[in-house]
Amino acid sequence: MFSVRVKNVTKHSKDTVTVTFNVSFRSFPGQFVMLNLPGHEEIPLSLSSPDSVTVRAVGETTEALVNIQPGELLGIKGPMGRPFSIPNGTALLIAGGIGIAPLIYLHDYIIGRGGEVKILYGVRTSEELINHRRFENIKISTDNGSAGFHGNVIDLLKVEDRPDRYSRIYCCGPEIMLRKLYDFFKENKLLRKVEFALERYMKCGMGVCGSCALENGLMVCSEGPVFNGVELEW
Amino acid sequence: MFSVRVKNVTKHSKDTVTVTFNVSFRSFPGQFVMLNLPGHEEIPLSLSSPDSVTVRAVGETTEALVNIQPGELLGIKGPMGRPFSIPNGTALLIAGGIGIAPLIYLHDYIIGRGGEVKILYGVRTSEELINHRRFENIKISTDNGSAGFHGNVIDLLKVEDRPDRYSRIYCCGPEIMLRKLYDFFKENKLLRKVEFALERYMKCGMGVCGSCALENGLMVCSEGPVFNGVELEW
Amino acid sequence: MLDIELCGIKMRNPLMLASGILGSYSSSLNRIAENAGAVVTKSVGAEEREGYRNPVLINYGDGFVNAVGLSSPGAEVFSKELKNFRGGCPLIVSLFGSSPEEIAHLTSFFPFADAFEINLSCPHAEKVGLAVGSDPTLVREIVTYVKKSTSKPVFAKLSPNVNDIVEIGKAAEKGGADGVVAINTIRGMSIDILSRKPVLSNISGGVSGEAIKPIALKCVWDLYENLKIPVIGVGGITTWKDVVEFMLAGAEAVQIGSAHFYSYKLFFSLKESLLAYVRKNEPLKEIIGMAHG
Amino acid sequence: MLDIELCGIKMRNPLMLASGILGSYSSSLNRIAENAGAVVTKSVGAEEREGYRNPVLINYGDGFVNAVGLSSPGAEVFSKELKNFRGGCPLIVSLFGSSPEEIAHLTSFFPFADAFEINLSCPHAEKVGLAVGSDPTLVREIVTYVKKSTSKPVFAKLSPNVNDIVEIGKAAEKGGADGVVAINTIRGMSIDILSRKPVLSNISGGVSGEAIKPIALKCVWDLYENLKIPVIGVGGITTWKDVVEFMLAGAEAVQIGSAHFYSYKLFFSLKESLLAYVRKNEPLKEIIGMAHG
Ligand SMILES: Cc1cc2nc3c(=O)[nH]c(=O)nc-3n(C[C@H](O)[C@H](O)[C@H](O)COP(=O)(O)OP(=O)(O)OC[C@H]3O[C@@H](n4cnc5c(N)ncnc54)[C@H](O)[C@@H]3O)c2cc1C
Ligand SMILES: Cc1cc2nc3c(=O)[nH]c(=O)nc-3n(C[C@H](O)[C@H](O)[C@H](O)COP(=O)(O)OP(=O)(O)OC[C@H]3O[C@@H](n4cnc5c(N)ncnc54)[C@H](O)[C@@H]3O)c2cc1C
Ligand SMILES: Cc1cc2nc3c(=O)[nH]c(=O)nc-3n(C[C@H](O)[C@H](O)[C@H](O)COP(=O)(O)O)c2cc1C
Ligand SMILES: Cc1cc2nc3c(=O)[nH]c(=O)nc-3n(C[C@H](O)[C@H](O)[C@H](O)COP(=O)(O)O)c2cc1C
Ligand code: FES
Ligand code: FES
Repeated sequence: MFSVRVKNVTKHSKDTVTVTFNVSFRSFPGQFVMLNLPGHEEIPLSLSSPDSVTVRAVGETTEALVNIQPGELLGIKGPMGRPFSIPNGTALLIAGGIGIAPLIYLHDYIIGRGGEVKILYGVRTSEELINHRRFENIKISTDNGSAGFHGNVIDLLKVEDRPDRYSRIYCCGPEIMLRKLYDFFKENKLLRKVEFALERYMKCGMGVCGSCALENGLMVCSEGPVFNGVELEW
Repeated sequence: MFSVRVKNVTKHSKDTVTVTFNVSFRSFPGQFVMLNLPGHEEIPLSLSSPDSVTVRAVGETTEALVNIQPGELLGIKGPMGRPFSIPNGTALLIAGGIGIAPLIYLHDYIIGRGGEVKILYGVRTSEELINHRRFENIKISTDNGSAGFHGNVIDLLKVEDRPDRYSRIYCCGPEIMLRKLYDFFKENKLLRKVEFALERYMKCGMGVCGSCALENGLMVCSEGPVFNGVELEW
Repeated sequence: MLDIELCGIKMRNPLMLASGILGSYSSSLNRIAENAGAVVTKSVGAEEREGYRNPVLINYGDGFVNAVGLSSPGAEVFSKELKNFRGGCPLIVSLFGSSPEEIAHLTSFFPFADAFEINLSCPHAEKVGLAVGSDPTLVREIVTYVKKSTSKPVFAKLSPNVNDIVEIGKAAEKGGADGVVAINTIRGMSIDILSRKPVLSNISGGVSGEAIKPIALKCVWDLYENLKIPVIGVGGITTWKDVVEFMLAGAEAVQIGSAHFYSYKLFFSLKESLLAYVRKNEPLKEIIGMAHG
Repeated sequence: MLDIELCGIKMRNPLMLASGILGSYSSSLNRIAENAGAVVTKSVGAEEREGYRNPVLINYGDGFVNAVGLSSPGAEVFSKELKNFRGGCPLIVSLFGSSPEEIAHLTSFFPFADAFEINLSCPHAEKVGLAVGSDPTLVREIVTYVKKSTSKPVFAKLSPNVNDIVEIGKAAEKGGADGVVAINTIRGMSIDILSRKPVLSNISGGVSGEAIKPIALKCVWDLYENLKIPVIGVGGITTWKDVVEFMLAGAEAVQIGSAHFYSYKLFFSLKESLLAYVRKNEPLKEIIGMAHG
């Protein structure tokens, strides 16, 4: 474990911020850190860039983190975990809610290397949207129709695009959404192209305690959080 | 610690042998190993070549070692310690008794690199001589006159040679002899050219316990066993 | 050539998964069971227990300090989870509790277990851990009760945080334990010098991993010299050489925990390496205790 | 900025040489004294004692296992040796023995000592080591006797090989100890798998070095919480960060042993690094115990 200082906090909405550190990590998109705000729980958070996490308040620790001030100290373990693989053609990124966090990093990474990216980004209401104007090639869906496509991101996918045209597809969001995407891609025999960034309750974050085990025995913290569709047994 | 096997035992006299191992160590002349014959004490022994020690029976462990058989296992720590420095001209080696052991290695090392070496080798009686015929440029002294010069090696040095002609002088033998050589070289203002390989009772052999401390606080096991004349305070 | 029989349990090799490592779900146990000689589950208690808040594990270079705590879903829920265990190797259920009756009652939830291990020794759990395991009279009583509750072999897992581990081992033996497991973790902690606070949420925890190997080995050595029942060695085992070292010291089998940090193929690799060893030497069971006298 | 006062002893920094490391001769003590805050000698007893046969020290990667044993030239001879100590820093003489009277008698040989440390805790010396240090009543009595024999500060060096180090620490405090030193080495051993024999001639020894750091730190933490007298921390300290960690845990000073394996310039380097630390922070004495509550 080592400590970093908060350099900057960017507020996206009432419950979501991006916390930027004073150091940039050697890392890849899809990797996460175990972040410890002293006095609170240590929690896993995906990197949304080499020097930031983007976090949504859902409980005690994330709440505290959303209200953190520049200059404060954070304990960090990582970056760790298996990252997304790099596409060799156009990439499709499918985000649900705060699932956008690691995909921001992936997007910037691919664009920075001259690649092409399309994003489908679903949220419940337009207030949840994070900074979506920074992305060039993006389609939005909202459950309540307050912005973009009215419906969920899977419906958007079906009407908007032909997924087989992409070299690789990356999904991150609530598990219920991921499972539906899994079914959809399985049906369309595209699972091999698809990568899912999963979340599990994590205790050690080091592959030792086993609390993040998947149904097939794989560990999310040390063997994920990114898994190829064919590795999952859903 | 690791284990080696005895490959060969060459008997030089009734109490002195060279034990050759089945492995050759990356090492330099003047370095030693802590050698442990299971069931006996661990003792320090200079390497007499990259794969051997030459040992004289003076007590329990050395006694056992002189009677060891090929195939037996030995525990080894090392090679360790500061080696002799390499001369850039003709070298003079002065050995007393079993002090010849590390000088055999030094001799072969210098000759193998095209250098020139002269040896003065003093023993009590001719029976103690180890393999002296293998050296080309050697003078011998015996306390009882049974071979070579009649007298000790310091008297031999005085009559035989002008030490200032050598680029470096290396001494190994009983401490009483080393101290006399020290005085002689100090008087002749040659100490800076002279290296002494010292012995001290050693427990840990790793520079931790302090049982091998010299009068000036230097540790023979970790900072020696070879010291330049000017480092000593005799 | 690696097979052993431990208190009547046939194992294809002497390598067991230590309790608390990858042992909370059948899915991970199934995976480890493909190569292990036996697996021990995470310790389970009567009721659901939260364990400590994160952070619960530090890697300090020479080993780990953990304060996962005796987090447990409770015996009933856990027994349901373990029904998905596919039986790739014997399953040993680790139990904890604060009284002999409480612990003995737990065995009834796990009729499918091949053996039980009593965790007498968690250094950082109040009342149910070390407090229980450092009192010889209580240890003896607990073991007696648990033995009465089941016909399966019962192992007592001992702590090194005591004046004399042999005294506790003997108490377990007198209570009727079929074997002892040594050691659990050693009390320890770490402080972050920047925030100037203990790193673990629970302040202190238990040290495991390579650092504690010589300490565990000495406990195994002493227990082997003084007990008649089998000793199962655990603490810092990482390579096949460590396995051989523990067996020479007297361990009939070994457990491995922290080293899974390095690889989940550990049991496979160790098994292959040990096979190479026994091909050049005697079967493993013949070297047990050979370093003595 | 690093200076401290430990029970009336003024030290230029809180870095002390631990007993048994480079501490058998004045020549090496003089050398270490150039940069250390204080030096502690090798433990000395009444009579000459041989210690164990070689090998006496193993480096196992994460630390050391030693069974040097309480080798000692005897108090009279050692006091002559120590007369050559040049006084570069305070000199603390470490004492061992098997009875209160025996240990108390030793202080008279060292009128020039600035303080005494009682070694209550050597894990591998029969009768004079741990056997003495795990009995609170005996510990209290020893300290009482030694205190009566001298006007100099007396420190009690504690072992981690006990149920509860705080209990022993309190006994020393009640006996009148001016401070406690924690910890001595932890029982351990190593086996050579080729010769199939214990590596140390004495079979087992004591574990020291980086491996034991979290264990020592926890002992210091607990002692600081429960005693009123100063705690001196020792065990695995290698870098300046370790020094800060121990002081945050409550150590007023620290001792360093095994890390001299890495360099004899250790105290110089640590001192320089700590100076850099205090320039950016408060004086060292102000951080003592800061990680608590
Ligand atoms: C690999 C990974 C990457 C993640 N990346 C992000 C990210 O980039 N942005 C973001 O906002 N969130 C991310 N999360 C989720 C985030 O870790 C949880 O929201 C956070 O742990 C909740 O903590 P809390 O104390 O605020 O909430 P709590 O009050 O503890 O719980 C709220 C919810 O979070 C879940 N949760 C609690 N602790 C954990 C834990 N240790 N691991 C996983 N889930 C937990 C609970 O089960 C509950 O559903 C990620 C999770 C994982 C596993
Ligand atoms: C750096 C170094 C290199 C050496 N190289 C050689 C060599 O190449 N060949 C050789 O024959 N001898 C060498 N010696 C000496 C050798 O180590 C001793 O002869 C040996 O340790 C004696 O052990 P023993 O059990 O046979 O005798 P013991 O019965 O133990 O004692 C006999 C004599 O040896 C001395 N001695 C005992 N143990 C040690 C010890 N651990 N370290 C130093 N002296 C000790 C005793 O003080 C006594 O004078 C070297 C010593 C040192 C320090
Ligand atoms: C993260 C973690 C959790 C543990 N949980 C338990 C447990 O629930 N029950 C138990 O008896 N031992 C538990 N232990 C102790 C281990 O089973 C083992 O005794 C100890 O870690 C030493 O072995 P190792 O060095 O191979 O890890 C745990 C250890 C670790 C590191
Ligand atoms: C080789 C060696 C010899 C020791 N001898 C003594 C001794 O004589 N008296 C004593 O109180 N402690 C002795 N110790 C213990 C140390 O003083 C110290 O408590 C322990 O090594 C932990 O500190 P470290 O990790 O910095 O070495 C010895 C330790 C070693 C490694
Ligand atoms: S969180 Fe412990 S194994 Fe993944
Ligand atoms: S033999 Fe221990 S310091 Fe040299």
